[in-house]
Amino acid sequence: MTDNRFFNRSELIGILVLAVFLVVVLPLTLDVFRLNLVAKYLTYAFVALGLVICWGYGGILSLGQGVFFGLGGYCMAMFLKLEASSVENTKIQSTPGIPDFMDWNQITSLPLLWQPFHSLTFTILAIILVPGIFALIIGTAMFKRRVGGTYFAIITQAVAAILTILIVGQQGYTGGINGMTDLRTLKGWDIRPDHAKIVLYFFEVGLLLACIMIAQFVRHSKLGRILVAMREKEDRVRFSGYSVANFKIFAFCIAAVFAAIGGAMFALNVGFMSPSFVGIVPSIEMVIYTAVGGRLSILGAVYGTLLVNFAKTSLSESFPELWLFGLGGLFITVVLAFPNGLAGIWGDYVQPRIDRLISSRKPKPEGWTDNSVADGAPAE
Amino acid sequence: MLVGQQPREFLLAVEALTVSFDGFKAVNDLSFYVDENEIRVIIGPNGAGKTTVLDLICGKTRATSGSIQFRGKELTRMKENEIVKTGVGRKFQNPSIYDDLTVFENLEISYPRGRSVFGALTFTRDAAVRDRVHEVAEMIFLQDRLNMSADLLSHGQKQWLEIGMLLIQDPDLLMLDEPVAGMSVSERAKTAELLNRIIKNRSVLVIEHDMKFVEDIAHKVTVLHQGQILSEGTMDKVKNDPKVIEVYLGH
Amino acid sequence: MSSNKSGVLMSDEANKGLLSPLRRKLLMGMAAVPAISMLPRASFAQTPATSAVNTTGLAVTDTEVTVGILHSATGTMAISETGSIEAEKLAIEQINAAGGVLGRKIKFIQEDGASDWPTFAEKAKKLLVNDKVAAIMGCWTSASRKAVLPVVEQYNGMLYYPTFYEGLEQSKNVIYTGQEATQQILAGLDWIAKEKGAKSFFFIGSDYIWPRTSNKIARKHVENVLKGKVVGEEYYPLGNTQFNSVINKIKLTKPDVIFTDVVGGSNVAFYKQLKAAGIDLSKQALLTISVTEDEIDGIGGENIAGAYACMKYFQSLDNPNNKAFVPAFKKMWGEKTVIGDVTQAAYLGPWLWKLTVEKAGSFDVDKIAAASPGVEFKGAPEGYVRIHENHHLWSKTRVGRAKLDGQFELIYETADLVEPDPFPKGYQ
Amino acid sequence: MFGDYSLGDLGSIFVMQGFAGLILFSVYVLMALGLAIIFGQMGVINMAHGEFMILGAYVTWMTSNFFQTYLPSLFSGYFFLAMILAFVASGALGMLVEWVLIRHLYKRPLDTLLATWGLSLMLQQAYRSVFGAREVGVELPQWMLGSLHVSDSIEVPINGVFVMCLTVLITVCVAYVMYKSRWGRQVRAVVQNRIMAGAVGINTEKVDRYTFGLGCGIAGVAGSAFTMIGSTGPTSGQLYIVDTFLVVVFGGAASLLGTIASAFSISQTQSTLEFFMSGSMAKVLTLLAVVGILMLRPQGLFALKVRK
Repeated sequence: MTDNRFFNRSELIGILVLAVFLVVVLPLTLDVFRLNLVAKYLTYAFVALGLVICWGYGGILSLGQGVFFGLGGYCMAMFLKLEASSVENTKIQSTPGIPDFMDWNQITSLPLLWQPFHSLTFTILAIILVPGIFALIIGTAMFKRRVGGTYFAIITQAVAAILTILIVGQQGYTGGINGMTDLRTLKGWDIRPDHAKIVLYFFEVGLLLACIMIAQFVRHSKLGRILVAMREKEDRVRFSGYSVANFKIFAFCIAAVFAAIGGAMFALNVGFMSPSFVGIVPSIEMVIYTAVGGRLSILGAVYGTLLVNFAKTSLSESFPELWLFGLGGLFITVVLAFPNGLAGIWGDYVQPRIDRLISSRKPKPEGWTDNSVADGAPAE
Repeated sequence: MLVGQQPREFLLAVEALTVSFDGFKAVNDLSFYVDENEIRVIIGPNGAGKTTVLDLICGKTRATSGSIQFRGKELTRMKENEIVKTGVGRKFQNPSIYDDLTVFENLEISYPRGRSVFGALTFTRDAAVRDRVHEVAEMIFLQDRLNMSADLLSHGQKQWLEIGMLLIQDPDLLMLDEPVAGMSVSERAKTAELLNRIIKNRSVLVIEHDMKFVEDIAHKVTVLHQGQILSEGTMDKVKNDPKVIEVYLGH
Repeated sequence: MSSNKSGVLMSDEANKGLLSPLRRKLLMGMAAVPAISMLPRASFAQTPATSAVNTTGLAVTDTEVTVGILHSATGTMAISETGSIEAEKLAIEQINAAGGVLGRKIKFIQEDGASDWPTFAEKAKKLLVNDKVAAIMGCWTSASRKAVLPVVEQYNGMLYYPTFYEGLEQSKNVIYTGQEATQQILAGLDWIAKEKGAKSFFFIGSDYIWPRTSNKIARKHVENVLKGKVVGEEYYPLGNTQFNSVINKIKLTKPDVIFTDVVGGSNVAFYKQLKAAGIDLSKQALLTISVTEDEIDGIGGENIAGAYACMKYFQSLDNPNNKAFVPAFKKMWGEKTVIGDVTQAAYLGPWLWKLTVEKAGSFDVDKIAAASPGVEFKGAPEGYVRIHENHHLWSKTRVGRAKLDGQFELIYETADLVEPDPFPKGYQ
Repeated sequence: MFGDYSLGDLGSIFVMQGFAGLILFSVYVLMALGLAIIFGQMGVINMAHGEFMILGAYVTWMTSNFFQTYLPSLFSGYFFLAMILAFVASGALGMLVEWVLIRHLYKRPLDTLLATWGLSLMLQQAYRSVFGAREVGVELPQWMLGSLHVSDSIEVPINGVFVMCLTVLITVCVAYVMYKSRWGRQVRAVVQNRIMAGAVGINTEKVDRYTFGLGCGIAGVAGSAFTMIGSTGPTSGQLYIVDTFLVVVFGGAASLLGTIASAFSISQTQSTLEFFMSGSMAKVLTLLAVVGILMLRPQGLFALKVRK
């Protein structure tokens, strides 16, 4: 039996290939600048990963993942900003020791909400819990009342709009539309130089692989199968004795937490956080990363994110005025022609050829790749 | 508390049940009682409210007024999944199975363990689960199709699979909505055999149009018409009830 | 990472395609620019060795020097930033036609910030790290500048930033060619208070840092210096298109002056609705610090005629520099193009950089930063400008009245250059 | 805050404020009508709705330029022609989009969201390439500018009245088409049961295409009307999209009456709040209220109660 609670054999190969690609191939072939770009892209991969569980498996399309990305990112950024706003660094201000944007907005002491973010432990907990609890509240309110599908998508979109206006409007506390810029050190360790970027990159890849394992675990658990079942026949699941709402809330929360981790890593890697990630446009773009990778494919989410972002960067470098056509076209093509994205193309065209190549050399029993045979039930 | 005083008498007691959709009363002041181990068939013309009654019992539709007591518990205020946990299982009219999962996984999901979020995460496919799934699969004639994706099954096999999914829950009250509709003659015979086997030790509420089938299995028949009971009793009794004949053959 | 020559060559290659049709068009236009002769001119003979003028590995060869242009060509800000891109390209072509910088032609690499602040930071980093550009002409919104600032400081780049902005900032690595808030606002308020005898002011702005900071400074000035009263202060989200409620409040409070810093598309809605509500700008004084000729293009002259704008440059300025600049700009970008305050400030960027490089005799950023204070540009379309110790410009404040044809009529200008004061005492 | 003002002032301000609310209401209804048809009747989430509106605005701009150059004597009436052209242009583009894109996605409503988002990006870039990145100013005929002088303190903006009249007219037309005409019955038949409608001889493909075209055409007219009060640029359409969807969803997707009621309540809430607090906070509170109510009542204000 090649299977366990995390992956079957072919998935293991896939994860290893991805790990080698991220840990060995990219760092060897890219300079630090490009590697840091990859690190930035990978922060979106966390969001895409969450969307695979929430949207791909659970069928819940959230157009507000930017909210959670933003909450995670802002929690991290608040900690970093406080560290960067030491009395020494800010002596030019009328109130030294508070973040610069507060000073510009006539705030003379650190707001209560900010106080606990002096502690890294609290910050890390907040990165997980704030978005998690927020998702729990939204999810409970919506799913217990059976709001689903398009309605859920539109309401999450409105939540993203509300949060953006709030962040922009409360600029004394949030940095407004500028966001929190000029983040410098983490516990005294400068996050800006190249060697720090490399360390952060590997740390992030490690976190991403950990999240992939969590996603794999969820997928291979009965909960993963219930999510699929729910997407198809919600009533049947309900009348098999499950509280459908609870499962949806779980999927939504885990997606939110993944997004928040991505946001926190973004703040670390890029050195700032701004409301432009919270809004509707980035949230929808994050959905498209998932769609391009294949909404049912955990690894596809990572590849999809990388592919779209590489395309975006290189298109906008060579044809700055045309990349929207490319991006728009990509959306349409994927939805129309490849609803299962890269993973679908792989599964439909590439995998069968590889299988044929292998099986022509050494025949395998039917269905050995099928994860559902895990129980060792007699095959036909 | 009228109903509370006769708890042990009936498995299911439906009293003064009414539901209206924008003024239209699909079920109107309906009362009936089902005994332990009784097989009750509900018949009636289209639009009589048969499916709505099942919807009301399993919580899919909320009653406007009235009560449904199951083993003394009031179902009208419970959530669907709680109703299932008290021992009510329901099969839908169209086969309602998970096409993207295998037969094994379909049955496994209905296995009554690990129904909470945490439980589902930590659920292990142990020997007890496997044995039970194989046992049920054999009962529903699908033991050699366990690893097949469910969407490849024939219509009849899908119906059986759904019945199997209920069996694995081991409910005290089994509600079946047209279990033999759309089946071939041989499948129909096999289904009757299946039903006769599984109705032992539990009560069954069946909606069915096939009179031959009804005669085969029913202990008692309830005839619904326009959301109300037209007639109730043994098959012989209702077959000769002039009101029933009027409804079925009249006009 | 230290040499990265191949990267530079590649970007040069990529650039040729972009540049050549443009250059052809431009050179034709250049012939008709007599004013070029008045512009400071580099001597062709003097081409110092690259090793002497470039000690930090910037993209400087014996014949060329590369700079970056970083603005939004896409997204919501493209509306505003297009003019800056155009002005910078014009300045670069004129400088090249006049012999370049230290005998080297300027090549530019254009990057799209896509109206997205992180993208600005990413592209700035790319320009500095990968392309090793000698300077960046770019950014428009405060937010994009705030995003780019840590990058140019970390990688020691030079940014020429064109927009009038809220102040509260000063960096070795930035030259601010637009006005900071006090330069833009105070003289205008003084003028309108004196001219109209204005005592009560109603502030309305878009909800972000620049309008809020500007209004804060304006409020202090109105209350402490002019001894007037602010009867209302309202903010609307960026992109808001419904202003009827605030217009009603204006009608209720009957201020002597409406003071606005609404930006972008909201402007169009605001002035159209103001006009429709029967507020006649020839009777009701309105002073804006956010509407330039660019915005009027969208608003429509008939909707805003009579309003006062407080800027440092208007397309209609009557001086020899501007008389040469406007036709050159139109020749390059089309007869219908208009030139606003920021467009002019963007035009200053490449020129000031060239002059500073020549003063310093080097492309090195540290030397440029040190040489910048005191650099004068006599050919500026707005007139004479000079770089202050704090890397902002000395420039005049002007008040213009909007006309039906979308141009401003110069009403008032300060007698002297106004000193830039990004951290104004008593206004914080 | 009212202490300083006379009773007469206050009275006229309330009148004006009520009128401001009515204008906002008209704007919301105009925005939402097209979407109510497309989303409410067809279940398609058209994220490019704003771009269809902006197409109408650009058509108006072109018409105005044409009249200024070639027919200056008829300029005062160009707006009516412009609206018709806007309807035709947006409607035709809508039908094309339906044929190329949407018809493949009827069974996947969430995917229409992604595809139309892609479409909206492409349209934005197309506008930018064709019309330039700058906003264009649409010149209006003189009679549409200015206001009607009712009393010294009450002025009624003419373009506001115009938008209101237009809203009423279009709403009546849509109501007639959807509820009284034979074609409207066909649309509703297709919505309720596509297969059955096909079986009784309704050309469902044609009905879909024209319905989508109608929705987009109305968006075009709305865009044309908005040149009077808003800006016209490549990305202006995005400003409207969240508001529009919320109005439709809040009203209960399949109900025209619901859309109107929801536009009314949202606009009145917002314009009242705006009077007491800053525009930003008013917007936040209004959106929060809408989201909150939708959480309590997910089916929206008006929804048909049906047995599923």
